[in-house]
Amino acid sequence: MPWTRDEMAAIAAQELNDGDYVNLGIGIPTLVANNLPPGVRVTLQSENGLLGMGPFPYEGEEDADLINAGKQTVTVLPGGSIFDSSDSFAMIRGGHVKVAVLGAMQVSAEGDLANWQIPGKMVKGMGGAMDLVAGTPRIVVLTEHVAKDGSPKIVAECTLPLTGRRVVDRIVTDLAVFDVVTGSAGVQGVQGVQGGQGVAAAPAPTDDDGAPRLALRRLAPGVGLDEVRDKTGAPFVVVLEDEEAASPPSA
Amino acid sequence: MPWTRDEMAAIAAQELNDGDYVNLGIGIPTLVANNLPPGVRVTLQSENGLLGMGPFPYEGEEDADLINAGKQTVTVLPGGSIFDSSDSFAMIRGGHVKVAVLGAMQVSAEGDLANWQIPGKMVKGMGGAMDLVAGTPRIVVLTEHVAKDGSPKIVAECTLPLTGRRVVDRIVTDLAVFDVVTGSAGVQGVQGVQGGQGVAAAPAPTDDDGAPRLALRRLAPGVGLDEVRDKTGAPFVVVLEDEEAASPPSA
Amino acid sequence: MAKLREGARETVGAALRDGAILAVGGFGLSGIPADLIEAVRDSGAQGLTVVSNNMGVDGKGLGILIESGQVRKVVASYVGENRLFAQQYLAGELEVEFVPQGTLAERLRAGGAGIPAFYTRTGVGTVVAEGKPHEEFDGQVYVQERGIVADVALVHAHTADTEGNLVYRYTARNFNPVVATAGKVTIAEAELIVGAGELDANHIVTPGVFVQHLVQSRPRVKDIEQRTVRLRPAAVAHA
Amino acid sequence: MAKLREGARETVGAALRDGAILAVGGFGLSGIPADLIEAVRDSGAQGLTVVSNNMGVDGKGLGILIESGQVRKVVASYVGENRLFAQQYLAGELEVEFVPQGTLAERLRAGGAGIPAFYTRTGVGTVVAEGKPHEEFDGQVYVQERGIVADVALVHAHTADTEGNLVYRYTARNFNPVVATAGKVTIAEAELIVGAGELDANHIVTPGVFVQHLVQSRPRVKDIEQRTVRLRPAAVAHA
Repeated sequence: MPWTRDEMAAIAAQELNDGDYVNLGIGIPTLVANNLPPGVRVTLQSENGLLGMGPFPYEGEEDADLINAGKQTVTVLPGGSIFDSSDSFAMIRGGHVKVAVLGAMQVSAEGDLANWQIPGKMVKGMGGAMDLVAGTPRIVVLTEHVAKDGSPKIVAECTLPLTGRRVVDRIVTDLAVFDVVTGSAGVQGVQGVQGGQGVAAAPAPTDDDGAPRLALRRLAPGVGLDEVRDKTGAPFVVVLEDEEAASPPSA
Repeated sequence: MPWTRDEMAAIAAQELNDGDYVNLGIGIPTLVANNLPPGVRVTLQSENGLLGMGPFPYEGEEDADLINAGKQTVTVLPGGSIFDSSDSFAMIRGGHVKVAVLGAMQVSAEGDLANWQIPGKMVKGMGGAMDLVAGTPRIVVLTEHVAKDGSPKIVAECTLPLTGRRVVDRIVTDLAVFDVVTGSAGVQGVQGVQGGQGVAAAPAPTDDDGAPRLALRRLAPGVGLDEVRDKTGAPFVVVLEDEEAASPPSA
Repeated sequence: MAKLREGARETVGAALRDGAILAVGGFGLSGIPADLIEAVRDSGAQGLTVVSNNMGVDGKGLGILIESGQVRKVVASYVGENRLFAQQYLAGELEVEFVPQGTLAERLRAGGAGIPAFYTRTGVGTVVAEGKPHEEFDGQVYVQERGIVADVALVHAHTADTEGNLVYRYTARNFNPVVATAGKVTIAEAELIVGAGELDANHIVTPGVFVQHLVQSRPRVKDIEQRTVRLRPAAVAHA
Repeated sequence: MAKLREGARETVGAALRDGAILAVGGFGLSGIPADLIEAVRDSGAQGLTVVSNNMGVDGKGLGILIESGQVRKVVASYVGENRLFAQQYLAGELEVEFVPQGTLAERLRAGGAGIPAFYTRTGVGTVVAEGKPHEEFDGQVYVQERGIVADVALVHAHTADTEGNLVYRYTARNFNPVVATAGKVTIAEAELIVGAGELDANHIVTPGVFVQHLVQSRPRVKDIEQRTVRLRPAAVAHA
């Protein structure tokens, strides 16, 4: 059974450590704020110039002068701060905001992200996404596994114009979690998983040129590797990080 | 009779228009603030992060948190503002502060300025002077005509390390006022002065390569052209801007 | 020197010429200089290049300059939902340069700060970096971006003093402070105008040196693009 | 995550290594992080590169790190009257890189803002531009300057809240905000520390994201380098 949007958000939220400064994109990423692990308090940055973004205001307390990057009315928490757009992106470009959770149209096996333009259709612009992926140390993509037409969003190479090259660190979909790993980083030791439901070791992509590659880390409960293979347009290695996610505890 | 320091400051102050934003260097330039023409109000910038600098505080009201670029205790006038050093020099580098009045060790005929270093002796550093001369649209140098050892401060070429190349627009000394002019700018028509006390037309420097050159604009009362020639280490043309300064009104 | 002017229309009209580069503050419809934008429309100036993070929506904010057909080129990071904009763009009547939001903010800051160019990682490997100089620093490749200086800059402040010092309210600040620095002529509108000395010098965001003209904005209900609210917790009954 | 730390000495000692690049706020003796500088001395860290506009005076401010011989290199715009500094410099014990004040401020801002390099007119044609890349933009020649990222940044604020948000008082602000952005680890001392929400979000100058550790500064009489005053007008006698 695929993960719900809240479950996806909760998985992405596991990335976050207490005290982190985080930027959440529009859509599913906004749900991360409501799905933080207990004891983890993060500070939300909104790139239009707000740190310490709070929940939506109570009805009647909306303020046209207090919005987030999605142009939604929001609030500012105690300890929050306001700054201008150049200071906001100084913060982002300088790597001071540690994690960004963003949506995607396409993600490639090397971690390329495309989420701002569909040529031929209307072009809306990249907003702050290019700055966020270029400057933020850790980029988590939170997206449905496939597009509305059923085509894979995780692809060998993006066909849409890029937002950034080799910028994505982790992909959380409704079916699975992938990491984009470089060389042997993160795939040491384990070359497959034991047990589970039809999950078998996959050969590592043969190109060993140091380019990043995809590693499958988690499967949604009841989702098989074959389904993920079918719906994924790029090769990946299987290196589950958490055997409990695929099989019952062995002890 | 040479001009006093206050008279020099008053001449430099004639450069200023009502509403100008101005940066005054340490030494004689600080006297400009007290010698403004009637009806001219200027806003003083101090590059350590203060616009609207006021007079020294009353005794007992000195505040270690409120100093100028010369590290003197000052005040802030109503309508003044505080900003950080990068914003301060954004203001300067961006040309928003319209006039800077600075001291000099040497000024060359082309408007090169040297005022930060004497090699062999201790080097103190340029502070904000290099930024001021590079960014400010109009640079006025206010200095004694000769150094303490009697050597000319206005020279054909600076022998001291430069603060900036071709940056000075006007030089006000105790003996005379010079403009640094380019091509025929500012020297059209007049190639000398009529009448006066031994003041005669000087030939323009022969090099016509577009390089800036010096034009004598005013002489202190009773100061002769020969004395200025003697004490000036660079050629100059004589194009007095204000005949009243050199001779009585003819009508 | 008095900076306070009587009318937005007269002030903008006097500053604007056909073909001018106009930088405008605001993010979406928040913190936009609405009166000054209307004054641009009323000026009738043609062939404008408009530098602004967004282009408003149909009939609101900078959208009214799209409607009036005065805009030749747009430099923006996100043009959102603006049907007329799309039409003019697809008809080739409108040139669009997409600039990443942070790069746009920094280009405006650089223009105001006398910095002609800087390097950023943003956009490297994407279409926005195509044709621009690249340089490697410490093993990373960066793209060179240019500062932007506008002929006229328009900003909205919450409170101004008569010296042209500006403070902003919450996220209505956004691009306004950098836009204010980037204009050869900067015109500010403010909801409240007070005397010199009534703003705390420590709290001023835009020092008056950047502002040439100041007008009082007229009262209006500010637009909200996405009105999002949460439910109030059930009221606690008091005896 | 609590940012508030107990002692300046322990906090600085834990962050500092031999050979570290240290950026320090302040202008002259105004707004310097005096407790944190003493903590650097007490840490005993050697071979430091110190980036700061000034180097204090003999025995005061950063002067105490010159006295203790912990500084290998200085990056500054003005080193003022510091005899020991001069001695060490002339004896070749101290390397000095002079950077124009505005270029220094911008290099620190750039380092903190992820900008590896930018262009400026400042210093073109002088020794500070020698050996650096030059480029022409719109007919003007500019020199390329590099961003500075410090291992540890030390700043002094007037008031902080427990989230690490900082506000400064008058010109004690100076380099502190840019230095705060340029540290891999930034340590702030503040005269007054208040709870989250006690500072107006609109007035915060350094958002807490830039500050990793915060300490309460101990009470001290601040030094004034040039005490300049004017005479009070004669008191008006009142009946």
